[in-house]
Amino acid sequence: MDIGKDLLLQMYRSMQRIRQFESRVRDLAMANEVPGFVHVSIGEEASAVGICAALRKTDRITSTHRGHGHLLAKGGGLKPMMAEIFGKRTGYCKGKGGSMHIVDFSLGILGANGIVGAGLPIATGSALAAVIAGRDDVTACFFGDGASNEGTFHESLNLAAVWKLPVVFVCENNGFGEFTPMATVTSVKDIAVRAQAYDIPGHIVDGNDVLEVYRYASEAVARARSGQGPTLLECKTYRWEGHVVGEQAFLGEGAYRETAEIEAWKKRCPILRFEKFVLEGGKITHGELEKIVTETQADLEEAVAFARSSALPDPSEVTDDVFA
Amino acid sequence: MDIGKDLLLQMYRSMQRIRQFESRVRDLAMANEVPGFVHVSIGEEASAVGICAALRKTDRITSTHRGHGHLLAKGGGLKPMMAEIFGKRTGYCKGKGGSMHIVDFSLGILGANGIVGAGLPIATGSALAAVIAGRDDVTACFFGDGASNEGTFHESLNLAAVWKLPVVFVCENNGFGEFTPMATVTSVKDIAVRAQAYDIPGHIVDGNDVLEVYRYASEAVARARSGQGPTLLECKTYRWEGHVVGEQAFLGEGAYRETAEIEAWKKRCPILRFEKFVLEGGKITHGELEKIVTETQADLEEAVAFARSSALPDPSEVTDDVFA
Amino acid sequence: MPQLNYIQAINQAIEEEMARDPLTFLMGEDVVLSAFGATKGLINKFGATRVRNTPIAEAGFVGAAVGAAMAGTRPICEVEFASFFYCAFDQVCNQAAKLRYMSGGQALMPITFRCVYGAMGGAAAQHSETVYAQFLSVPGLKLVVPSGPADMKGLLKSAIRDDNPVIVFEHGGLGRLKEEVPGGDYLVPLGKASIKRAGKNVTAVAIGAMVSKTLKVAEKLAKEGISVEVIDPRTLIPLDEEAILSSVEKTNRAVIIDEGHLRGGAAADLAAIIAEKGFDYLDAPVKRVTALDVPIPFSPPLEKAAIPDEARIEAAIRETVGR
Amino acid sequence: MPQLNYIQAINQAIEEEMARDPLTFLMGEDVVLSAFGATKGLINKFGATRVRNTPIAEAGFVGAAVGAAMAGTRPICEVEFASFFYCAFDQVCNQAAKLRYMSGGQALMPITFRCVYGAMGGAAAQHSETVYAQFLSVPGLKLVVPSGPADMKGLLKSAIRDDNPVIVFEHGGLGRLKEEVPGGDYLVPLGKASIKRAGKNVTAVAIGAMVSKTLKVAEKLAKEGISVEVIDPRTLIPLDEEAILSSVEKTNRAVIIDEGHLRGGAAADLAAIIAEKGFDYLDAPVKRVTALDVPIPFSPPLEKAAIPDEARIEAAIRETVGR
Ligand SMILES: Cc1ncc(C[n+]2csc(CCOP(=O)(O)OP(=O)(O)O)c2C)c(N)n1
Ligand SMILES: Cc1ncc(C[n+]2csc(CCOP(=O)(O)OP(=O)(O)O)c2C)c(N)n1
Ligand SMILES: [Mg+2]
Ligand SMILES: [Mg+2]
Repeated sequence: MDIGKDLLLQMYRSMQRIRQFESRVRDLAMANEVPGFVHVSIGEEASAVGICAALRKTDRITSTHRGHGHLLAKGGGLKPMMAEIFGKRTGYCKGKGGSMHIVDFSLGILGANGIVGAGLPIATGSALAAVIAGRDDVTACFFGDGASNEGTFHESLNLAAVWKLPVVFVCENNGFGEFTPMATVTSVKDIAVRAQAYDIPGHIVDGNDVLEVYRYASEAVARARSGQGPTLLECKTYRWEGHVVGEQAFLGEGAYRETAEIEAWKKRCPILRFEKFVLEGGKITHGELEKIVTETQADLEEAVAFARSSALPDPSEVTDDVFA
Repeated sequence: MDIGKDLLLQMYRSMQRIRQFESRVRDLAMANEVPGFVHVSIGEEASAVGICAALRKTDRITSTHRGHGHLLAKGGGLKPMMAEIFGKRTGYCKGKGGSMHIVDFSLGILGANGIVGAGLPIATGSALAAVIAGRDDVTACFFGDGASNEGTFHESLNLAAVWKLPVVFVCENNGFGEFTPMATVTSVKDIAVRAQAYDIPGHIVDGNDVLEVYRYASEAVARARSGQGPTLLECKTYRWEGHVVGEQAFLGEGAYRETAEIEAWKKRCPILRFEKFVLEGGKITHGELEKIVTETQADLEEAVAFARSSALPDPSEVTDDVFA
Repeated sequence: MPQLNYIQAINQAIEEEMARDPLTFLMGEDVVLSAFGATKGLINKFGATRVRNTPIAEAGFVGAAVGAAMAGTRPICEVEFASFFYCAFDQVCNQAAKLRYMSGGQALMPITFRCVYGAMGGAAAQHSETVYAQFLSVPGLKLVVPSGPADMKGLLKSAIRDDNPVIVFEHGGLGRLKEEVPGGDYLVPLGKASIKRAGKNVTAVAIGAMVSKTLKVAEKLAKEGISVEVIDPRTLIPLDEEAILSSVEKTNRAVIIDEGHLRGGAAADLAAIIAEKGFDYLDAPVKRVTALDVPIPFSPPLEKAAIPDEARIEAAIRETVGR
Repeated sequence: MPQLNYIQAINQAIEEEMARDPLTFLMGEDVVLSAFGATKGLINKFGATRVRNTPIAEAGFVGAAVGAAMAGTRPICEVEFASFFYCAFDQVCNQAAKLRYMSGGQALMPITFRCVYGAMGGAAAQHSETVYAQFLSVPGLKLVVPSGPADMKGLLKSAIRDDNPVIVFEHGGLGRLKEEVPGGDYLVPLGKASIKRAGKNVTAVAIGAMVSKTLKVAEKLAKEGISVEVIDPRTLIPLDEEAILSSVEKTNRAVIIDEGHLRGGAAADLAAIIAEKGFDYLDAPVKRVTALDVPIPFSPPLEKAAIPDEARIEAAIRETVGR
């Protein structure tokens, strides 16, 4: 499958937006400039971007507590996202949701979710809605290796399989659920194997290779759109940062994984790999990449400034939007 | 594996007790002599008996809403069971539980359960207790094909697998959940396949052949007892009666399955097959079988008389046993 | 007007609303054949795409209803027995109820949940709970407890048209209760109580299946000149506080009759409201007639002892009027 | 006496009870490293058999705790955040709570559930609920809401020794609260309220994290001669009605302060009891200071507006005393 230059540039910009956004949010959280629990996805950019690159605007996604990357990859705006994380009225959710609950219906982003495994039935229902409404929109469902042990994983994949719903289940296997190594709580080495329990395709994907993710995603999305039902994709990846920003304060350094392991994965950085690929292939020039990096930095600065200068919600807004 | 005569006779008696007990309970329910929802397991005797024959007294079982057979096979008494189904004070649960909630702790019967899939985590925990207490007791967990679509199935098998717990998961696949054919709501043809999602052994078993069930059960129980972890057994069987006694009244006859299908399965009656096997093999005489049949009939008459003549609970007992 | 029973009223309401809006669909366990009959025959009118038997997987299909609602359709999701909601509590309490608010008002959540609740004779503890009390403290949900066929039709139709998650509780013992039910577009608004019987000595607020029991008691006491005003809130959220309080202002006495439990139940919630906002009206404490605080037992004499009967309702009203 | 904080008190109570009974064990998500620190280090003392990290599968491991308890062990089962109980509601409400009763008293259910609850600053709606109100109407459960380190130790130890399912609610905002905690076998019985401050003008019944806030307000009002009696029920089930009612008999006024919601909350439950059994004592309506009936919002000013603060507590007490 040949991937055009525009798409390559778009993927790169998308990964840069995520990397820079997450790094900045981490720093802001460490500096206590943003409240609440913050989970960042640095190192996992390729799966979010590779999957969403295979989707169109009317397609939908569900995300997780570690959702900034997914949302940005589906087109989420830096400003309303940053403002929401700051708890400002100009945020996507008017400050009511925060980092774990960002939603943008206009982009088909049904939302990050604070409950592990909660996105799977919601994505399944979103796919069901497409069938009911007679549309060919596809829903992509992001979740983690830890979530794959929740009952909702089982119930959702079975339901989507028997009803042949247009959904792509994307397990981002970063090897840990909080501070617990996946192997100690998961009975299989590869989550993709579990597809067999639903008689649907399951694939192990290099989650740090955005192009491989994109190829598998395109196939799964086409399958779903043409009414052949769900696919389970397992993107093997790794989170460079802690489970939650600031965990070192109460766990100490290296409490549950070796620095060497982290360093090894950093060598497999999805962004560096992509740069190497496109530069060696002569597809894209160094200057073009540079331009994207600096443009993104500027955009991010704007977003932070926007968030900082935005007003906090007025206490009187606390009772708005409980009911339609 | 050679099965001794005593065990064969015991298996036959056990199947007879179930068949006769269930038939009688059905008639009593049709005659409105017993209250509540009654689910009988006529036609499914071989799985209950084959599994429990491989267990010892200190081993434990969890059962379902269709649990009479399992409880009888584990040694449940005809009298206290019948009395409970009648709602009498002399019943196993003093009339508080009824058909769907019979328990006998002294026999390791942790209970029938009115919630589909609820037994799986309980059985898993029962197996965990053996590990904590340093005992080698095994727990067998009965559940249906419908229950295999519940999240508790997934969470329990994963947990039992990662902790290598001494539990045997027994799916009695009778082809239906209530009035819904299994194939229309289940993404796999064979539930046993789902064992692959937990990297544990999974076997398809002829659930109407008590000896085959016994052989698979013995292997799975030995495996569990020796610390090698759980096994999933799928016993293919069929329920001759409706999901709930009296369903014809509101569904009409043949609402969701063909009489021909029922007749075909009756030809595969587990009791007739067993009789044919032991008689042809000359292992047991016709007289010996006859004796068991008539003795069981007498025991059952006694049980019904006992239940009928027992007192109903006094209303004042309603507040007993909420807390220890 | 045609006589319909409680189940037929449900069936008619769903049929009318599904005919009205092609984005409305029905899902749940065995909704095609329908054990209780509420959805019988709908498959023939609306086909397999809009009438779906689900696997036995409450979290999965209730969560799917949430996703389907957010994605622009209007699910009617049946959870056979109210206590099976326990298997999908996250989907109802953390997702359906909260996502609109958490998204700053972006999400619409037009889901109607239906379930059978209450003691219906030997169904035992896991099939006899009322459960609505456990949804009362979950902001974002609407709770509907119809006491008869006409209210059922009008309230269920309003629930299906509502853009919020609404849970409709159908009492398992009322199935055959018959009354005249208006045909066609008969809507009962959510949040309006119904005065089932006017009276002046005491206000009896009765919920769901307790309404008919309380009316019988009121009938009996009337003969002795004790005039009982029987109010059916019909919806617990939103609650028609005004109707209840103005009745208490008139009678100066209140009794709550609910099949739920005493501690933490709907009766406690209503009693607290009356005792606070109606404090100056009250000449007697607000009595509660509820189920005993035990799991609902199986054996008939025990079940009867556990849930409110006419004798207990009568005694409570007499005691309250007597003070 | 040594000073311990709330978290250290939990750790000490569990360590002492696990040392005391070899059939006691600990399970939950990340209990080995322990994000909040409550179970830190226990793995080193008791080993991997008795200190178990579970998969993220609440229904599975909570249900396993139920089975383990029925089979003769004594699980201490941690559910990180109270709202994650929604993923295991059947196991708690239909199984743990009911199996003893349904089995006619055969089953013992010695489980201690632990969870963090309440608003702790920007955790948002799915991580800030109080949840205990939803267990109040489930007969068979005991509910413990300790307001400080000493009570935490004594109540948690009693909970672990109790043969019934007990849910202990640990407020996420109290972690660093320090006080003197008796060493060794310090037990606080379940069902005994604690008068945190004696007073005569009004009874303030405060739950969990609301106790310290209410004490501050009482302190302030004392300077103006308004004498507030602050009662901490400590356990909602069993409830020390007598302590609460005799205080109200003395003060003739009551205010309930709870972080849960107004509709269907614990405050409604307590208010209904006081209003009924204390009717003749009351000179003013029982006021409730609770969270607003909205999902708990993320943004600090909104969260602050949603949950009770000292200003609202003070206003409610003044209003009640002023009547
Ligand atoms: C139902 C539920 N249980 C537990 C938690 C606490 N929790 C938040 S994130 C997390 C780990 C999730 O692991 P995984 O699914 O692999 O996602 P990752 O954090 O690795 O991206 C846990 C246990 C939760 N939010 N919801
Ligand atoms: C959680 C839950 N959902 C639904 C039900 C209603 N129900 C009772 S039995 C049953 C069918 C169960 O099917 P299966 O597991 O195959 O067992 P079988 O009845 O065939 O023996 C259903 C849906 C229930 N009791 N519990
Ligand atoms: Mg992970
Ligand atoms: Mg079946």
